[in-house]
Amino acid sequence: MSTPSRTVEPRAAAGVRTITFAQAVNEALAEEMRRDPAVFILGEDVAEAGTPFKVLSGLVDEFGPERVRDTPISEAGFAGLAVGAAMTGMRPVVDLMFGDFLTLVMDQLVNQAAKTHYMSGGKLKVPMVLRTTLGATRRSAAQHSQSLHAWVSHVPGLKVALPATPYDAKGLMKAAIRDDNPVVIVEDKLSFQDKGPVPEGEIVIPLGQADVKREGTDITFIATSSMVVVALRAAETLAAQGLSAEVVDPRSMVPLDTATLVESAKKTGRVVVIDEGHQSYGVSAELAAVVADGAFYHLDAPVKRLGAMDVPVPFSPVLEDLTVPTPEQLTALAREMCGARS
Amino acid sequence: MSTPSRTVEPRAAAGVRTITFAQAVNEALAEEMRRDPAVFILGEDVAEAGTPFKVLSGLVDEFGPERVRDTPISEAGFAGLAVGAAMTGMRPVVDLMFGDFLTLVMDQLVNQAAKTHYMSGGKLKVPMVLRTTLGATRRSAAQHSQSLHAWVSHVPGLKVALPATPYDAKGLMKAAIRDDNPVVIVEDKLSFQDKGPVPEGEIVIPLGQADVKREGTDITFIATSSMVVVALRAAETLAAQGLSAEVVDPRSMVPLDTATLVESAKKTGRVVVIDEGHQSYGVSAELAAVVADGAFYHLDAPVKRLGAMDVPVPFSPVLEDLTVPTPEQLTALAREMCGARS
Amino acid sequence: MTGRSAASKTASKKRRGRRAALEEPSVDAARHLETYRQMVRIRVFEEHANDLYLTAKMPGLTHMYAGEEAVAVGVCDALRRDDYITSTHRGHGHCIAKGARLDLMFAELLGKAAGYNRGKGGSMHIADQENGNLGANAIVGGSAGIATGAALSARLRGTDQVVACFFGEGALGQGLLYEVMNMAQLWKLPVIYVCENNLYNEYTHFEETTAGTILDRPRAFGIHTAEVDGQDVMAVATVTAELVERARQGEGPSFLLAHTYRYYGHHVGDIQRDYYRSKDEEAHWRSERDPIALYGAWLQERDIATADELGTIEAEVRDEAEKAVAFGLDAPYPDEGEVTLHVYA
Amino acid sequence: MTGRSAASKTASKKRRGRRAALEEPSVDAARHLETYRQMVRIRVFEEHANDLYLTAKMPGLTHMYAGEEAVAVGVCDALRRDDYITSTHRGHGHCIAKGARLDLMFAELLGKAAGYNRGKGGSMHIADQENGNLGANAIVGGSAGIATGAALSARLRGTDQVVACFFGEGALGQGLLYEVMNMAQLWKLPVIYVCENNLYNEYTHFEETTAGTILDRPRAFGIHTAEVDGQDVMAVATVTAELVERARQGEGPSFLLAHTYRYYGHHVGDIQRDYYRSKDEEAHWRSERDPIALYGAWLQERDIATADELGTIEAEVRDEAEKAVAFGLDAPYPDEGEVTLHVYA
Ligand SMILES: Cc1ncc(C[n+]2csc(CCOP(=O)(O)OP(=O)(O)O)c2C)c(N)n1
Ligand SMILES: Cc1ncc(C[n+]2csc(CCOP(=O)(O)OP(=O)(O)O)c2C)c(N)n1
Ligand SMILES: [Mg+2]
Ligand SMILES: [Mg+2]
Repeated sequence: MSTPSRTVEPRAAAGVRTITFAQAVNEALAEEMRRDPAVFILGEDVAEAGTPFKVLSGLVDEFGPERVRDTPISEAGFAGLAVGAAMTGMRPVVDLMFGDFLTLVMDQLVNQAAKTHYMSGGKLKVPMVLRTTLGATRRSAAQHSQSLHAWVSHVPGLKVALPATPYDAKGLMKAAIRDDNPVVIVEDKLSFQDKGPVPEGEIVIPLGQADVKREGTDITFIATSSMVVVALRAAETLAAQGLSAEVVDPRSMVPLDTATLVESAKKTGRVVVIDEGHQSYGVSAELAAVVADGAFYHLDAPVKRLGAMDVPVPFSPVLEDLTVPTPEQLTALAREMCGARS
Repeated sequence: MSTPSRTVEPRAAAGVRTITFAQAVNEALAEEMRRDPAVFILGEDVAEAGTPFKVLSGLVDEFGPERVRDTPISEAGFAGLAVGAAMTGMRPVVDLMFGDFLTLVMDQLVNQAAKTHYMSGGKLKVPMVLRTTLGATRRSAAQHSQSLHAWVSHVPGLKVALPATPYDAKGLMKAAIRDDNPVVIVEDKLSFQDKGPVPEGEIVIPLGQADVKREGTDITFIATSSMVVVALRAAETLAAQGLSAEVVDPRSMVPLDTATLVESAKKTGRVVVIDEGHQSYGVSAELAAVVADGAFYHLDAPVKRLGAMDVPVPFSPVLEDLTVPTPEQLTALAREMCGARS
Repeated sequence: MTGRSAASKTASKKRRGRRAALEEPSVDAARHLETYRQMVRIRVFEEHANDLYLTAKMPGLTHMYAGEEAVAVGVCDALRRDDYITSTHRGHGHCIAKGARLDLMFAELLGKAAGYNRGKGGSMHIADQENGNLGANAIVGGSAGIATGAALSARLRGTDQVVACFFGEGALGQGLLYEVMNMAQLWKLPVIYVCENNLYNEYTHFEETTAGTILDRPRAFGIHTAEVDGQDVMAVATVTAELVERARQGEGPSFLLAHTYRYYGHHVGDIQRDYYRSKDEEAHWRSERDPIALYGAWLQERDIATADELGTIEAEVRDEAEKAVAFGLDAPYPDEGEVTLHVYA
Repeated sequence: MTGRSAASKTASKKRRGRRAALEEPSVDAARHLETYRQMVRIRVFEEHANDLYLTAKMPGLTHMYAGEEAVAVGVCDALRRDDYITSTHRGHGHCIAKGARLDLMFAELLGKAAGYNRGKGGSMHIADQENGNLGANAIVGGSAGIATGAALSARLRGTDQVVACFFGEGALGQGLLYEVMNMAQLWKLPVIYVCENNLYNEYTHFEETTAGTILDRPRAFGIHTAEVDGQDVMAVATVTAELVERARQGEGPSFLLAHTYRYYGHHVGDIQRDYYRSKDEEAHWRSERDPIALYGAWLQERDIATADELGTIEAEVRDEAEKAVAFGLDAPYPDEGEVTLHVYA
């Protein structure tokens, strides 16, 4: 079984360039750092190295090592520094190399950043962004492949965005940096080289707006992050077989655009939620529960979920590829739900 | 609004004593430590102080300070020690004073303990227990009141148990200690003085068996931990009003006894899931999604959830009490779902 | 292990040298009396807090600072209003010392809307942004990152603000502290780590939880250290002034170890405590090492204040505190609608 | 900051003293050759691993230990088979030094069912329980707790096992290390923290991330320390033997700082690296400080082995490695059903 290629269909138009996901993130950061001197980046090997994923390449040249700041390998420590800096007038962007390292920053993120505004009765605020990654099938094994966005989505006081395209990556990052709250942005590490159309100039996508990535009438795919492309591919296959799938990308888990999800579910009557987090107790559960409740009287079939298998991510490619939902699985499930026989 | 009293209806019988939740936990630990010299406890102030909740009082007198070991205030550190000790022949029980401190041990628990057996291809195992707490309305504010069991439930390789009664507390603890996997046991800190019937002698409750705490026919309440007593109270009120509610306690989130939940849902056709974690992206989402899927063709109403509000836990009693589901809210919701007008 | 008496002697010598050099005795006297008043305010505040708890008027529980007053007051004496502090679960003293009002504090401890945090934080999260108090913290060591980040922020914003990070010796068990001390020293950040060694981590003596020598820990990162008798407010103020000056000059972080003692239990409910510390030990500290009594005697010795004047200060403080308690008790609770307010800015 | 050459001299002196005292030269010679072979096995293993990556036969990426062989081999030389080690993302050397087979290792790196972890762990999680290797770890510093816990376990079980905890100097940034060193010293646990200072945390020189002096960090907890030339396998073995002896005698933990260098990039894909370290520096270490060449010369100087004998060892190792690679390449992948196996014991 092979990993699907990750390029989202460009929706080209005048004044629109095709750039990579990495470039989109880089542009967003550069633009915001130019606009607001309070914005700075800190993390491991963010400066000269531009991160191991090279997403930040060049920023240190423009903004210098004070604002693109290499840290020791101290995730809890520099996340904590970001909280304090944010409380006192700065807008730090924390670079957390792998989403698996969320384990190390949970106290600073959850007990400190997320609660400060509320606990202080609205007096203090923590405008920081934490950028990190999700996604398996990179042969990075169990400690470098997790998709742990469910944890942070469960924490009131945090906002959580999951861009799936270069366009969304840029627009959500800029919104996150301008937001007065701690925002976690989780990027699919396999998508950094994916290309997509991004208009010149300012793009700010408000957190909490779902995006209908493809319209359809027979079934709704609610897909997050890396699974948006899987859903689009499945939708294409299904279209060729006469079934019309709608692909809705919530884009942020918190705030969640419940209305758009439920509306699509009501329209099609059938829903699959696809997400790369482990299926059990993952965000797919919340999305499914919200839709099953909100569209109850319109559903023709139970809401189904496709998450990553409930297993640590295995190293061996033959096993790893089994753990992540594929367009083939989604296609088969959708056909079954629509009563089509293969 | 007042906190419901927490004593679960005793189901008295011959040879059955009435003891507190704390005593039940203490007995389970003492019995297992007597049975197996590999079992030992480590954590902050577990020895002479017997923990701030006094649950472990007396154990150090019987087993000595090597096996009931006071640690520095180093949650990540001693959780890590437990992983290493468990990999090499011991069966540590880690005492994590407040569930809010899960933030500090996530790396050891998730990246190390949970994955070691799988990553090693079955060669190494990590038979450890991590005991911690959940629950608000103790006026302990935002960093000492969280119910974060959703996080650990999302992690393959961990088992997660949530005892709601002294009986379950004893039986699940003993099962957890004998389990060859890392098991997280989350106890409601407000229940330690609650009393309930516990038979003399050996009780081992297999992880993964739900318990029908009350039978009923009109509606199912799937309730966890602190919310079991809320569900039972609501069921009583409803009974007086002619509505028969069934209360099902899954007892462990992982493994989850899906069959029992779905069966009850099919029988009653109406389900409310009640849990003290924040509602969004909480375990209530998974339980609701599982039931909405499994019992789809039998449901007369959408599956509803009552979780804690999606707000950091406020200190002020008048605000804090609003954040946790109450019997009154549940009663009202159930009546509405059953078409009864108040 | 503590080397307390040696440190105390050195600090006292230094203090005499410096204070003697002050030029305007009248200004100096007023400042001394203000320092005295601040310590008394903390002491009296804690008496009321304890009382409110024991009479079941205060929700939850709280950790008393009584006995440790000289540390908070001495440190904050050396800070400007726009300097920052971060505080702990035992945070009333820090909050008062940094300039807070007692009435808004009681209101907070009682969960009232008039409180510093609108009742949403309570004792363990009390914050006072206007006076630079970034907040108490219920996670042991939890504010070490925040303090260090505030220091980084001061540098990035180009101010000369300094940050004092208070924590108990129990926080030496938290790895976070070492992570941030390393960065503070690498980047020469203006932060002073103030370790209040009151001998106990909850119910365990710190020697059972602390290997090696405390000051060797910051020193391992190259951080400048100082040690002080935490019952001697002038000694604390003097040494802190030096550390603040270093920080403002860009010479980087420092670590101040203050030897002190808490009079009450770990929290208000910790009443039977002979199993972990003796009544004799408590009595010794209260009778021989009380920071307010010591300072009062010192002020009288040097004719800076008479017993009467000190008595007047105490009476004024008692009056202030009683009114503050009454204010807190009378103040309304927050509206129910506040529960969903301030989750997001 | 490193004091490397001084340490190296002292260690060399000690080593000569001790080795000279060995009684059975033939046994000793055999052991020397075995030590040499182990270093060569690591070197050749890494050459193949690099090659497998560059020819796209190996999935993922991997971190090469070449250049650092004397540390793993020297340390493990002083350990018994039933002693434990914990390892890092750069773990092939530790695994081989502790006694692993190359064929099962290649199988693991290639994701095959015959691998040490049935293909489920890969390079970053390779473990070999039978030889006491509790596993590589992809979380920097992540095994410090495990190692210390294994040491606690040894004590609780009443054995005299010792644990060596390998980590790079980058792990000094992780707070966990300080938390567990404190407990190790408080409880006198038989664990040796082996810090492999290869100068770089990924792409950043350790001096940019490490304030103060490395050895002052363990010393701050009262932990016994030693420093060694990590390119001198005999020096490493000798000093480790002393630390192991202390640990077995119940004298507690120690910290060994070994100065070393990695020849390849941070990982196999890190090829353009002049922006963070110079080609001259690399060339210097390879030509002047190669642990295998140094040891080979030393063995010849003292007539323990001839150049031919060493050549034969290398040839044998090359043969072993080639067969091991072939074994790994030929071995079958795990069955699909394995994906859900071993989630729970
Ligand atoms: C991370 C964390 N672990 C444990 C606790 C529980 N706890 C609260 S105060 C305390 C003792 C703190 O001792 P110390 O730092 O010396 O401060 P002191 O209470 O003596 O002022 C503990 C263990 C906590 N609040 N946070
Ligand atoms: C907790 C954590 N943070 C970051 C990383 C990414 N990372 C992998 S290796 C490495 C550098 C480690 O440097 P060092 O400890 O000196 O070991 P070396 O690679 O030099 O052997 C980093 C930052 C990680 N794996 N784990
Ligand atoms: Mg203390
Ligand atoms: Mg290194």
